[in-house]
Amino acid sequence: MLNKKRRKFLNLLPYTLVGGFSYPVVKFFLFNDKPEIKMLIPLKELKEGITYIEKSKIFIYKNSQNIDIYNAHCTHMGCILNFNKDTKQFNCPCHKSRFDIDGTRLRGPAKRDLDKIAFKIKNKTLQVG
Amino acid sequence: MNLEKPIAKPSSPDQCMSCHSSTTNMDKSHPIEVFGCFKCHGGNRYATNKKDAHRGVVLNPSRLEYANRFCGECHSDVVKRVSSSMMQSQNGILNVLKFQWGELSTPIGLEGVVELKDKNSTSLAESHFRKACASCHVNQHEDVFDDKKYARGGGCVDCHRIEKGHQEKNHYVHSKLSSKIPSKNCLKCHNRSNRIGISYFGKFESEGYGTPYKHGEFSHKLDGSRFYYELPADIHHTKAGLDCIDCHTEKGVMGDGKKNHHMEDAEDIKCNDCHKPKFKKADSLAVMLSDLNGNIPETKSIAYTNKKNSPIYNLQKDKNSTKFYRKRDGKAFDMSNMSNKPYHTLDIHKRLDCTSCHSSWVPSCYGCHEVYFENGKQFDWVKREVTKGSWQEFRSFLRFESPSLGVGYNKKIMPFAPGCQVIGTLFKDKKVEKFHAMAMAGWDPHTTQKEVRSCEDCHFNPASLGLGRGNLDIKNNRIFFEPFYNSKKSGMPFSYPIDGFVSSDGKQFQTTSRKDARSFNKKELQKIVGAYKCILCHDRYSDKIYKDFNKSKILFNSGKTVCLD
Amino acid sequence: MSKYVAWVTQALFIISLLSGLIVVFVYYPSNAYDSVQKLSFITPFGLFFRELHYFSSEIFIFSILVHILIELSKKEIKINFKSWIYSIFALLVALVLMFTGFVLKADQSANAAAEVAFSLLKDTPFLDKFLPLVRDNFVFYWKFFVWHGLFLPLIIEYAILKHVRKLSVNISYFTIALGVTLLVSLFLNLPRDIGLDEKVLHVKGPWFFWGAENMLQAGLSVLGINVVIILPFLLLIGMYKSNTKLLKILLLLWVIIYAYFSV
Amino acid sequence: MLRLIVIFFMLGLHLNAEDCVDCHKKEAQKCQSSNHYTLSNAINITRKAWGIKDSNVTLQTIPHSKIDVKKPSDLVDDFLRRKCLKCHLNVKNSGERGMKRQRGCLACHSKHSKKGRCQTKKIAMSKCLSCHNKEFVGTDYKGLFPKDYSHSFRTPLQKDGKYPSQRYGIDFHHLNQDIHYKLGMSCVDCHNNKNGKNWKKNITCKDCHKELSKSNHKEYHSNISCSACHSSWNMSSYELSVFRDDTADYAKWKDLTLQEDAYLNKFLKKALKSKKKIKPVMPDWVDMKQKKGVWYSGWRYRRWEDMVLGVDMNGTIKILRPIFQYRVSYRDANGSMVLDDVSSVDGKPLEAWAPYSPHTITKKAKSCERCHNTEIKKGGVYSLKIPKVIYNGKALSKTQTDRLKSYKYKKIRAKMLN
Repeated sequence: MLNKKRRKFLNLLPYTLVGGFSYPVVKFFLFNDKPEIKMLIPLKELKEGITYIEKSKIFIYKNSQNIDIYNAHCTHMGCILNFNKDTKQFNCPCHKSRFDIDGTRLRGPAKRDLDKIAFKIKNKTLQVG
Repeated sequence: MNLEKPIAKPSSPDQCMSCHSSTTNMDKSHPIEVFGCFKCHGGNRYATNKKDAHRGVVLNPSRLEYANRFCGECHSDVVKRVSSSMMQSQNGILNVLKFQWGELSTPIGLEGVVELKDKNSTSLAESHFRKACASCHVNQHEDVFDDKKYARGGGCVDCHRIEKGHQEKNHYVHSKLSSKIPSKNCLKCHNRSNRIGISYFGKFESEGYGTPYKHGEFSHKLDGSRFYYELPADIHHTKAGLDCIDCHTEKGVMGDGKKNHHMEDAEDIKCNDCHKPKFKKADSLAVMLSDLNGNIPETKSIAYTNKKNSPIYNLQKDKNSTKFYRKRDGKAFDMSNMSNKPYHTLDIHKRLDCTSCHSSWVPSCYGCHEVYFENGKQFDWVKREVTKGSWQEFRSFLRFESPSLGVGYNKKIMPFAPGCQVIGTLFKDKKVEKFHAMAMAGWDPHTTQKEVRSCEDCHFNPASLGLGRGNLDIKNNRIFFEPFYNSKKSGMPFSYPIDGFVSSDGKQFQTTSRKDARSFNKKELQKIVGAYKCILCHDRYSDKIYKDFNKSKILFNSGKTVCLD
Repeated sequence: MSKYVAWVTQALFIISLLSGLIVVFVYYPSNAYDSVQKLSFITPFGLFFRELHYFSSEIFIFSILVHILIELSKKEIKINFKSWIYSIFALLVALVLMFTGFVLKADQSANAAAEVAFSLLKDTPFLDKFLPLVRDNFVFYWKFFVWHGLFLPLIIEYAILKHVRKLSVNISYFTIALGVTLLVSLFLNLPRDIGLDEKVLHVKGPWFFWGAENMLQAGLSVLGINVVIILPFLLLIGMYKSNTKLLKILLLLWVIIYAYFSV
Repeated sequence: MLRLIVIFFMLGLHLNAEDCVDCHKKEAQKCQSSNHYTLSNAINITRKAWGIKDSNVTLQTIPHSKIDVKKPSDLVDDFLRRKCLKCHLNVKNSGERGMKRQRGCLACHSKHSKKGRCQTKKIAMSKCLSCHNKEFVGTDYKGLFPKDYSHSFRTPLQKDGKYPSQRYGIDFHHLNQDIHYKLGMSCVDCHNNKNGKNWKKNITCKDCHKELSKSNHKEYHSNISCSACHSSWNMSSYELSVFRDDTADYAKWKDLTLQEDAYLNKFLKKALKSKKKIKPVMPDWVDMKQKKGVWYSGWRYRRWEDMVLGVDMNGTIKILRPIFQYRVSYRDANGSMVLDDVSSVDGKPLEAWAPYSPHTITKKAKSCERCHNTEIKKGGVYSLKIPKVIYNGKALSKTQTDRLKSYKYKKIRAKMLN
């Protein structure tokens, strides 16, 4: 009787072990540490032109046709860009990279255009992330 | 055994933010979300418990011993330059002090603070340096200052920090660093000795009365126990509100990597760099600096310093105007060039430094009585501990009017003031010893005015000539001078007047702070005073006798020109 | 009794192997220290698997020693000479595995241990030729990683197979081994990683090298150290069907002396 | 021998003014109308400066200050009584070095010698200087210029490392001495009753120096006082901030205990050392009672080489000096600032400049430039050198200042230098 029970238990053991370990293993392998930006902005609060959101470090560019959101970090080393209203360019304070208002790289050392951030518009609200 | 770790959804590459989530950015160039904390502060960037995370953390990574590892990872060139700069080593001060006190034969040689660090010296000058001068260098420890208001040092942050880190209601404000260094940071140190920092703002360190009393308290405080009174401030301040960094270039301040002996070797900017500028195409450093500033437009043509060829990126030439931009806020001013009027072009004053005419006053602190108590105890700023021997400083009197003139380090004529007139008394175990090391020094006092000193103020004022305060007269081309001050009776160990740099027959009483600097000699004195009789009536530079003054003198002496009837 | 210990030892090895298989996914030799720290502090259950890997391996070594002790206490060694050699070789490889594992955590003590190992190799005649097997100028930990993660496990598995002739994964021994490991890791902590920037006066290698370290400090030459390290293996080899009593006493003496220096 | 007996006899007696008056009735009468007795000059000039219009009081009639203070003039009598009038004939002196003297006639007419003390007709200079020191004519005759208050000016230290002992409660710079002093003359050699002159009246140089040799005395400088040219330096003390504090707030004065006031120095030292709270009190030197509140003072700055010229009542050009440019503060016992740095009343600054004769005479006159080239810069404290209120005189007229820079002067001067 006892022996039988023990045998039964022993038969179940592998499944228990695999079951018990599956959670940590799944968690372990599915871990993703990429930062995310999440925010909601009512559309009417946005003015035409460039708006800098200090909290999430993004530039929102709104013109008559559409809206673009750029990551405010330079694609070279990550300094926060200054927007020059006179030249309508983004100046990097660190290594003099320049980006146009539509995010295209004008001159180095940055090698890419500005990173664009995906967003949705729902109920007259801008949803980032 | 730890199973699952608490993880802050990372807004930075480090886990530090899971605790320090409220910390704000230091500046735009080092955003936390890109740099994290670890890059600058070390420690364990992944640990989420305080103990592990803080292991090896450096609170102030800009201290020069860490800067190489942290700041220097990107700014290695600057860290290297600052580490060997004069503001860090103070070799200028140490060498001049030792030179003036007779411990060195030339005012150059030693390395400065670094050299004294592990040294037990018996030298008197070094003792004084340790206990007084060494409190001010870039890498001084801030925490050794009792009064945090006057704390100096800390490495890069000594200058670059514009706001100290502090906790606000619900977030921590990280120390704000900037390349737009406010003048008050410079003034943490540059307010003593030659006092250019405070002179520039029209403050003259006063006799210490604290008058007038306002609301029952002393007014016009400089710091703890020092006071000032108002004098005309430098025109660059009054007219344009310029800060120190508007003129002083990055190379001039942070060093150029070379071993400089004196301030003037390290210094980059000169008056004519801006007032008689040479424009060139902006180089990449200039563009970067103007981008970093954010307020100064990028232009193709900018001025460069003559000495080290550093860009003065805030002095720019457009098609039809020359504009000087204030770095603080980008405010533009029209640049006025040095005029081509006779006073600037005539040969008679070609040996004059700009400062000799345009500096209206110089803080002159006569008679620095240094008292040394061998059994006293005082803080050693190099070792950062209390050691034996203490110094106390006394003085005789202060003046600001009619600065003395002499031949300066650049062999040009410039204002001189005591620097330093040490009358030392050493209280040793059983005996009292005395020494004196009287010296004058020439420097740009940073009290520039558009109006210049009058002709007579230089040509017939004994104080300006370096003779001291007293009564001057000439008869048969001989200079007679009777000083007011009686040094012997006033307890000084010498007989010449304490404000006397040179005797009326050209004998130099006091030493200077440089090998080449000196007082006027007999010939020069006679030439200067001798010209006075002409100046009396011919008091305009445009006067034709000055076109070729020597020729005019010959003509006059031979009776060919008549002036007096 | 000996049989049970042997099976548990084998189970411990498998646990170590499996947990190693997991942690290897976040280990980057080119960014070794950071990836270890990231594993221990950020990755969910990362530290759990690291501890599992660490403690199972440590207990594995201990249980091997226990296993040897039990076997040597018997009057006769029953296996054939070939598998006797294989088993001693397996012990050696296990220790090298332990050592490479120690190096792979890439903190200051690991770096120091690697440096010591390099110099030991360099100063030993003949063996110095094999230095390039572990040393790499570009990615310091790369070769250690390959050895520890690939070749040494294969080699030791082969040696174990030769030693036991059959590989049995009995679930109850496995459970015991797992239970012991979890229990130990519940009460003990991983030795702390010494950050690369930290200022420490003294770093130590893995525990089985402490004796050698102290002997080196006491003035023993590199050659002497090599002798000290190799001696027990030689003794073990010599024990096969010879005057075992003397060799046993010698081995015991060696253990006592080494333990004395280790403490 | 007889003399000695008389001296010893005198020593035994304690002479009072009344004792003298018994015999010297005439002199006593004369004395009572003298400025030495009434001090009306000093009192009234200060009262006027502080905003009392027609002031005419003497030491004997000076009132007490009002309790209810609203403006500086309500406090001036208190200031005078406790800060200035320390040196009248009947005051019991504070016993500082150089200030020991008796009261009444013997304040001047006594002499200390090795043999003892006796009264004398020939008044020793030390007696005069026991009052005529500090900013005033007197010590300047010996070439003394008071040092600034802060302890950092107290040099050189004595052999035991202590501060130097002061004379008249102050330290001095030693400048050029008066030539008369160098030649051994004392105050009374000039300021005496000889030649039938009342010594209340000022003696003039011309009384002795009748022959004026050089031409420029007569030709160009006929209406200028001798001292304007022949003094080598003069006393210019700019802006005196005075502050009566009725609260016990002493800590900030720790470097400024020396304020040319021996009582205050002692008081502050005691108060700073003591753990108990010491009440702020200071004596009224007229009625010799302790009264609440302490008067502190401090200068803006002082110079010996600066000169400001003006014209006195007789139209003679003289050197002016500020006595003084006041800024008055008063904090009452409750700690409220009744007067907070008041420097003018109804637009009139609290100042008084007056022509004076520095007693720093040299044989060789100043060079012409020291008067003819004086230019006062404006801005900052420079402007303190421009007199606004002048007593017993006025500022130089436009023609006079123009003449300083005239072509005629330049020509003559150039000729002299050639």
